[in-house]
Amino acid sequence: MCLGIPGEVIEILADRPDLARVDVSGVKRAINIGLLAEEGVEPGDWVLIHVGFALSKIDEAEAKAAMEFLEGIGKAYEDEIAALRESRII
Amino acid sequence: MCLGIPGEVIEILADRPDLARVDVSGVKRAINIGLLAEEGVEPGDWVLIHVGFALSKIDEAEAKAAMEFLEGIGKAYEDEIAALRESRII
Amino acid sequence: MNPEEQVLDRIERARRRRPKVREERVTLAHGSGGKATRTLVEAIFLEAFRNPLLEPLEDAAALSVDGARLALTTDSFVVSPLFFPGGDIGDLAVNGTVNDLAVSGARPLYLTAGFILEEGFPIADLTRIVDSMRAAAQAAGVSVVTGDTKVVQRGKGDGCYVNTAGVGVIDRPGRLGAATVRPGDAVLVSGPVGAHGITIMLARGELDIEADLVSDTAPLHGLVAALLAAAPGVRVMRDATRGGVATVLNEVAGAAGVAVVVDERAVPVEPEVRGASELLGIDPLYVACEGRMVVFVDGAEADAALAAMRGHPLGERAALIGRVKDDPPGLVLLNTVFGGTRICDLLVGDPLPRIC
Amino acid sequence: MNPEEQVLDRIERARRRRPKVREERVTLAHGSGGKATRTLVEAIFLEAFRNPLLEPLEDAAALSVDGARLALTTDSFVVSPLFFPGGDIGDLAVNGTVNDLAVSGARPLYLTAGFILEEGFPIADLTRIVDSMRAAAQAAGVSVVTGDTKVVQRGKGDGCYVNTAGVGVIDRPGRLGAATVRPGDAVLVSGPVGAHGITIMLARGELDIEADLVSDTAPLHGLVAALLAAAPGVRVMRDATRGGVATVLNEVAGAAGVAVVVDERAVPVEPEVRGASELLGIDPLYVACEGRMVVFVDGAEADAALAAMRGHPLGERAALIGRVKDDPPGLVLLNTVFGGTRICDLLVGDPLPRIC
Amino acid sequence: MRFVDEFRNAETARALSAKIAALCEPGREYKFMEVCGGHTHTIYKHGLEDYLPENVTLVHGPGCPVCVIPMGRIDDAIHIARRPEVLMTSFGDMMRVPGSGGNFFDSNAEGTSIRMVYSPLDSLKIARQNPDRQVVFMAIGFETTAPSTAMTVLRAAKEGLENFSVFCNHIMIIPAIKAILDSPDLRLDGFIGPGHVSTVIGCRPYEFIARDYGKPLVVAGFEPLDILQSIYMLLLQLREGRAEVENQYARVVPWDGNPTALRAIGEVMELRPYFEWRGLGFISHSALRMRQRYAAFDAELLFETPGVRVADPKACQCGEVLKGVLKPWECKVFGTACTPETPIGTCMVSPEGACAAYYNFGRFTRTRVREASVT
Amino acid sequence: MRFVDEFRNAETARALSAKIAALCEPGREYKFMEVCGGHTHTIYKHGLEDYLPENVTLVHGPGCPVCVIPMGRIDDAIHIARRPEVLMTSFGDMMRVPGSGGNFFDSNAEGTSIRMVYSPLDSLKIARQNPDRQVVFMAIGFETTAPSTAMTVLRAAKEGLENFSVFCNHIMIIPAIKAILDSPDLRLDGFIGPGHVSTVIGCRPYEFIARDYGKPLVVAGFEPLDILQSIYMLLLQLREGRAEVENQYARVVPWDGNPTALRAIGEVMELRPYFEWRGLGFISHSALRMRQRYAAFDAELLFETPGVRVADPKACQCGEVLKGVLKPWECKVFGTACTPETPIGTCMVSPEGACAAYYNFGRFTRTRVREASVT
Ligand code: SF4
Ligand code: SF4
Ligand SMILES: [Mg+2]
Ligand SMILES: [Mg+2]
Ligand SMILES: [Mg+2]
Ligand SMILES: [Mg+2]
Ligand SMILES: [Mg+2]
Ligand SMILES: [Mg+2]
Ligand SMILES: [Mg+2]
Ligand SMILES: [Mg+2]
Ligand SMILES: [Mg+2]
Ligand SMILES: [Mg+2]
Repeated sequence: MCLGIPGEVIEILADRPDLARVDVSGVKRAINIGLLAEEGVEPGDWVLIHVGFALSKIDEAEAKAAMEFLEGIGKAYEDEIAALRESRII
Repeated sequence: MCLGIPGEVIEILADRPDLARVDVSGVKRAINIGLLAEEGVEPGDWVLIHVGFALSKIDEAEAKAAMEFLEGIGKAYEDEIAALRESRII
Repeated sequence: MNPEEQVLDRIERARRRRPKVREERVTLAHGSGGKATRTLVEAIFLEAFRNPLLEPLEDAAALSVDGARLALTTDSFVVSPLFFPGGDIGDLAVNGTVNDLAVSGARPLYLTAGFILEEGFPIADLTRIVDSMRAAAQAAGVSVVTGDTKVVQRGKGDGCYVNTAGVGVIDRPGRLGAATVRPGDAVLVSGPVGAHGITIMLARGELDIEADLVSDTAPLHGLVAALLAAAPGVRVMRDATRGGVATVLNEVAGAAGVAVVVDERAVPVEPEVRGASELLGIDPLYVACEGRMVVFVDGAEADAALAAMRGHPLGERAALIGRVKDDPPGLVLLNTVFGGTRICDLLVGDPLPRIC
Repeated sequence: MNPEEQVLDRIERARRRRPKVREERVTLAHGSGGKATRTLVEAIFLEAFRNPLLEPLEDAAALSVDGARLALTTDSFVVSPLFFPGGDIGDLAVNGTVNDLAVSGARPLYLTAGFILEEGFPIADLTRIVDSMRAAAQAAGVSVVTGDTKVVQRGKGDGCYVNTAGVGVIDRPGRLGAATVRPGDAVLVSGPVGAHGITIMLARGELDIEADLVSDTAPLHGLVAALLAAAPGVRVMRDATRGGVATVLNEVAGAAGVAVVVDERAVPVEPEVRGASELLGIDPLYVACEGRMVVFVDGAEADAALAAMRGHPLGERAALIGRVKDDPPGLVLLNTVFGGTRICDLLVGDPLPRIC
Repeated sequence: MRFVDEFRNAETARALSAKIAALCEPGREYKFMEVCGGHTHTIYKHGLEDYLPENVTLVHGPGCPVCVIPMGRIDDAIHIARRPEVLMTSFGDMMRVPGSGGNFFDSNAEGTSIRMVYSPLDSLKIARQNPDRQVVFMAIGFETTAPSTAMTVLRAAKEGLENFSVFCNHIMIIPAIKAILDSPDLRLDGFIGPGHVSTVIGCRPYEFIARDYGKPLVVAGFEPLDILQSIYMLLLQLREGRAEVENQYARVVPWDGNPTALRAIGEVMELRPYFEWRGLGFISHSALRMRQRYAAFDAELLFETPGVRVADPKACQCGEVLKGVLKPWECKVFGTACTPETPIGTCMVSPEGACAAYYNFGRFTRTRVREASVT
Repeated sequence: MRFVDEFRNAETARALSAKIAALCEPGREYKFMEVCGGHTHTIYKHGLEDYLPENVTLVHGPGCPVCVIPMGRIDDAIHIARRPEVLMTSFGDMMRVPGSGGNFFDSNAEGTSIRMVYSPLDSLKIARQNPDRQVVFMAIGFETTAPSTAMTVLRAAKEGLENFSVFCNHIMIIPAIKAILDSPDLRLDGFIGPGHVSTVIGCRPYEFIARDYGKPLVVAGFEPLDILQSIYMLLLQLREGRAEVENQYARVVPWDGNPTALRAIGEVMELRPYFEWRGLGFISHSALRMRQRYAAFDAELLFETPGVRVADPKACQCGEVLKGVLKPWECKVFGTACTPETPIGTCMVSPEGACAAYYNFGRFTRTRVREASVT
């Protein structure tokens, strides 16, 4: 029910400034951006889509930070595993 | 369009005196007899049915007379043919 | 040729022209089994799919697969009402396909069953339909071996439509087919005509007509077997469904290029069928049966064929109803009860839609 | 057994109980290809018609007639809209039946065609449909040899429903069938999944979603021939129509009493199919294809099978997606992209009705 | 079937045929018009012409109400039926009658609901069953049918039904016969009078034909022997130099008609000043409309109609056929462009239309017929 | 797919799993509730529990709006839909939710028109396309969805649409969490906070949980790594003795939520004094209704509804499952009488319901899972 999907804004509809064409993996739909009126939405922005409305803008910096944290953990783990392997081989 | 079919009145519907059940060769239908209100219709009467209404009562005496005329012609013809045959045979 | 003959000649030429659907939209007449159906089938389906097996437009196609001689047929059933005196869409769907195989000279073996159900259709009704399909299949000695079910939204169907396709094996050597009919052949019908169509029409209840009538739906494979055993000179058999006996006669006359002359007095009709027909201004010759067939047989074997049919419970009231002549080719003529003669043509539109 | 195991055991027993339709009326779910469809088929159709040929509930029944080994199948097509990117109801109806024959190991030969037309249906649309049936039949090397047309009143149909039944010949010795699947077998899919179902859903226009997607409708007989020539160890093939790949996998797991374990990462899905699926909250594994098949093959021949499929234009993106194991029997398990494992069960109701 | 089968006896027909032949003067041409389409239908359906000598010709008159309905009225009906709330009913014969943009079947294919009924009372039933729809009965027919429509309206009024109305197209036989008699290119020797119309109007209204035009008229029944006998009676009058109205169909037709039926018509309907007949043009006082007091049941008042007069197709020679000037097959489009599947004129539509009857039943020549016997 | 695929990486999951295991104190049982049904769905769909140590248990909370809708409201909706002029629309999830006499599909099978829509705006489109029908949108959902409904009503008002209304069933997450926290039989170590609700309400409303109940809460995204990371963050708080509200999903959830969305809700809707939650009973100030000023769009005012409270089936233990007291499989009817085909409780209906998710995705034991790998 609370299904939300990230999509990239392609254009703001000229005749309907409350609607944006949004791309989800090559699929396009007009999405209502009225709930983001204050922040403003531009082509290239990523938004979270829920039942035909853009609920929030995706903060790319935050996403990057989250990924870095996760990748960091992954990297540390790989190093550990590698170290483990090496120790075994020896 | 002016299709009319003779049918035999089986009963007058108790709750709807303007309707009679009429039999046409074993097939039964309720027929409106309002157009024969003056003459009156009884079980055993034959009526001419047109688009769900009885248009007239069939006069059995007249029918018999017509048949007799036609059969008379037929009989005379047969006699003639028979006579012709006889004369040929001879 | 006198002027009238010239006109008639012109007409016959016009009738032989390639059929063309003039309507922009499908109307009920296109499904009635008469001229409009024929035009649609020839102008659209035959035109697109044309191949030697389809071309004869017989009840079933005769195939040769891997040395086996098979018959293949299909029919969809959209009868309304679904349940009627003497049967329901279920046994109709089985018998109809069994009959198309049987009259093609095949022994019916296997059926497919495709259901298109409308959202909201009572499961109890479906069970009843399927039960009577089972019973009919058992009676006809065939198995339903594969099937399909689709459900369409409310308002996009009418409860239940059933399609059956059937496969049979042709044991008998030689070919049956309208094209083999020739002058001198006898025309038989296996029993009283029109009971199915009239029963359906009355079962709708809109006409308020009561009659002790039941559909004639029945599987004809047994009757066909008895007939073929007694009369190897059978040319073609057809079950007289949509469009009735008159339509079958026209199809054969057209395909064989012969005249079919029928004695109206000889055509068996139940009194109630006649009564309802007179009341409604329709002709029983055009009313559908679902368990009656028309048989064309070598004139010399007419008596044997008739005797064989009468010896079978489904052919007790079989009758010799006509003869094949050479002129006028492609026409069906009727010697009327009254002693006159007239054409008995294809109907433009059947007055009874959705009878099967 | 611990308490959870006891519960799961109880559930498996409950699932093996004789199916029973609990609803009083047919709902759209009964036509979706998922659990409700299966219950309806088993509880009503199989129950009534039960015979050894029907019992396997394969795509086509395997028959032996007069020494010939035949496959017989049928499907009705009620897709809405009738015309969609990449195809229409016409080629769908031909390809669907060709595919059911092909995946049964038969060489498709002959089709029947039954039309249920709604009063008012444009003749031009009918012609277009019939033309694409002709083209599809030609492409698949099959002939339409018999047919039927019915017309129903406006409001009792949806333009045009088509039923096709098909006959093919089984040249190859040995039997294909879900029952022959055994642990160690490999599971392949012939290409990206779900394009047909998503295309249809978008073509309805109600979702206002645009995508460069076309239906995958295609005849699989050529691909099947190439596959069988290269991999005699093929156990069973199924075209992944209503209910998609997941439904086929479940059917096979159930029929063979094996576990099917699928690697989610290996299942090919077009980006647009994935995008639309995410947007709508559905899983491409359950979305219909009309030109894709799932193949179970002897594990030792997996590479040969994959190579053969990839060598055919319709199998270029074929993939090995899973393996057959012995436990838990009757279940399909998915190794997720994320590295977890879960059940991949039959759906109760398909979110996409009227896709074929 | 009683009162039916006895009048189809072939033996009697042969005898009567001999009598008829005997009555005909050699070399003289006899032309009788059967006014009623029902008779036309019987003649062709039973192959009755086989019993007539070559010099007796039957001319098919204007007495098929389906055949004379002008295109504009069909268009008007379809216009009414197109309203979403309207459910129209009519007799089966009407379904295929061409309007300028198609017939009722075509119209249904495009979305209207025009249903066939057996009786106008069935329309009433449909109205009761569909209180949310406006049920309009497309009424057609001569005086035979008008009383049924009138009785139905009276019943609707009594029940206070508010969703039933009649699109009235009832026409009258006498003005049509008069138009025929007054047409300059016509030569007829007598009339076979319409039996079922006469059950309502009786035989007296025909007396002017004998009196003013000197033509005999025999009111005839609808079985083939009825018609054959009527021809015999006409020939007898001619032989004896009489021109009278006679009633062959006395078993059904009372000399004075059915006064109850006439009163019902009079109560509900009134004369229109004029009405268009297909092929015959406008004929004054030839049709009926609903009376003001039944305005609530008058579809013509309740719904707007374009009321446009539509000219018949140029090729159409129905007028000549209806007047008996042309035999159906003499029309240039007969059987080629105009067939029952693709009628240009209305005479090709109704099974009672002269062209349809001839096309369906009689489309071959006498010589070939003689060969065509089962035995 | 960007922002999706990177959060499904199995390698990273394995690393995080090791970190999680390392954080857990041996012998201690950890119980975290994922409040939101979307999380429940993700957990089962991706097989996330395979990455958790045996002593970490996830409890599935009440955050599936479909699962908590009481039978009486379904009955009310069907009652409205039964009016011939009504065309009802709702999200697909609702179609199978049982009322006392069947679900929406059953109701459609009996004649109603209840259509699935992707967006409330689609209902508006349907209303424009069907001016002769009354289009009623059955609105459900937490604060995530309520703004969309509100915006749709505002648009309808702006357009002056007269045939559109909303049957409002929007509920609020905080009262539900509070009800859970106050339930006596509960022992939880922390909460996985609902990510998408929080895009609207922000993170502040959860602060009382940390402050008053001493439980940590991490607002989490919906990809499996999001959830795994949140569990890691919860365990870290526990290890460090903290109880705070943290935001794992900062890429989407602003700390203060979406004020425009909150204003839209406030403009169109107001608090109900109380509302029934399936399994949880009546919770005060837990739901929204339409404001008086939008009465013209309020289906509850426009149409009569029975409004009868229907007791849950006796066998149903959804309340215990929703509160996390019972695991789905511990319910006596789970998987036998209650299955997705024949749900007794609503948790078996929505793919986000705990019972349905467990039945569809997780219905086998860990030991068998370990065997079940493709390679
Ligand atoms: S053939 Fe056609 S156009 Fe000519 S008179 Fe007859 S109905 Fe009229
Ligand atoms: S198994 Fe069914 S009744 Fe039991 S808690 Fe789950 S949904 Fe409710
Ligand atoms: Mg045609
Ligand atoms: Mg047949
Ligand atoms: Mg057939
Ligand atoms: Mg048939
Ligand atoms: Mg199928
Ligand atoms: Mg079920
Ligand atoms: Mg298949
Ligand atoms: Mg099939
Ligand atoms: Mg198939
Ligand atoms: Mg057929």
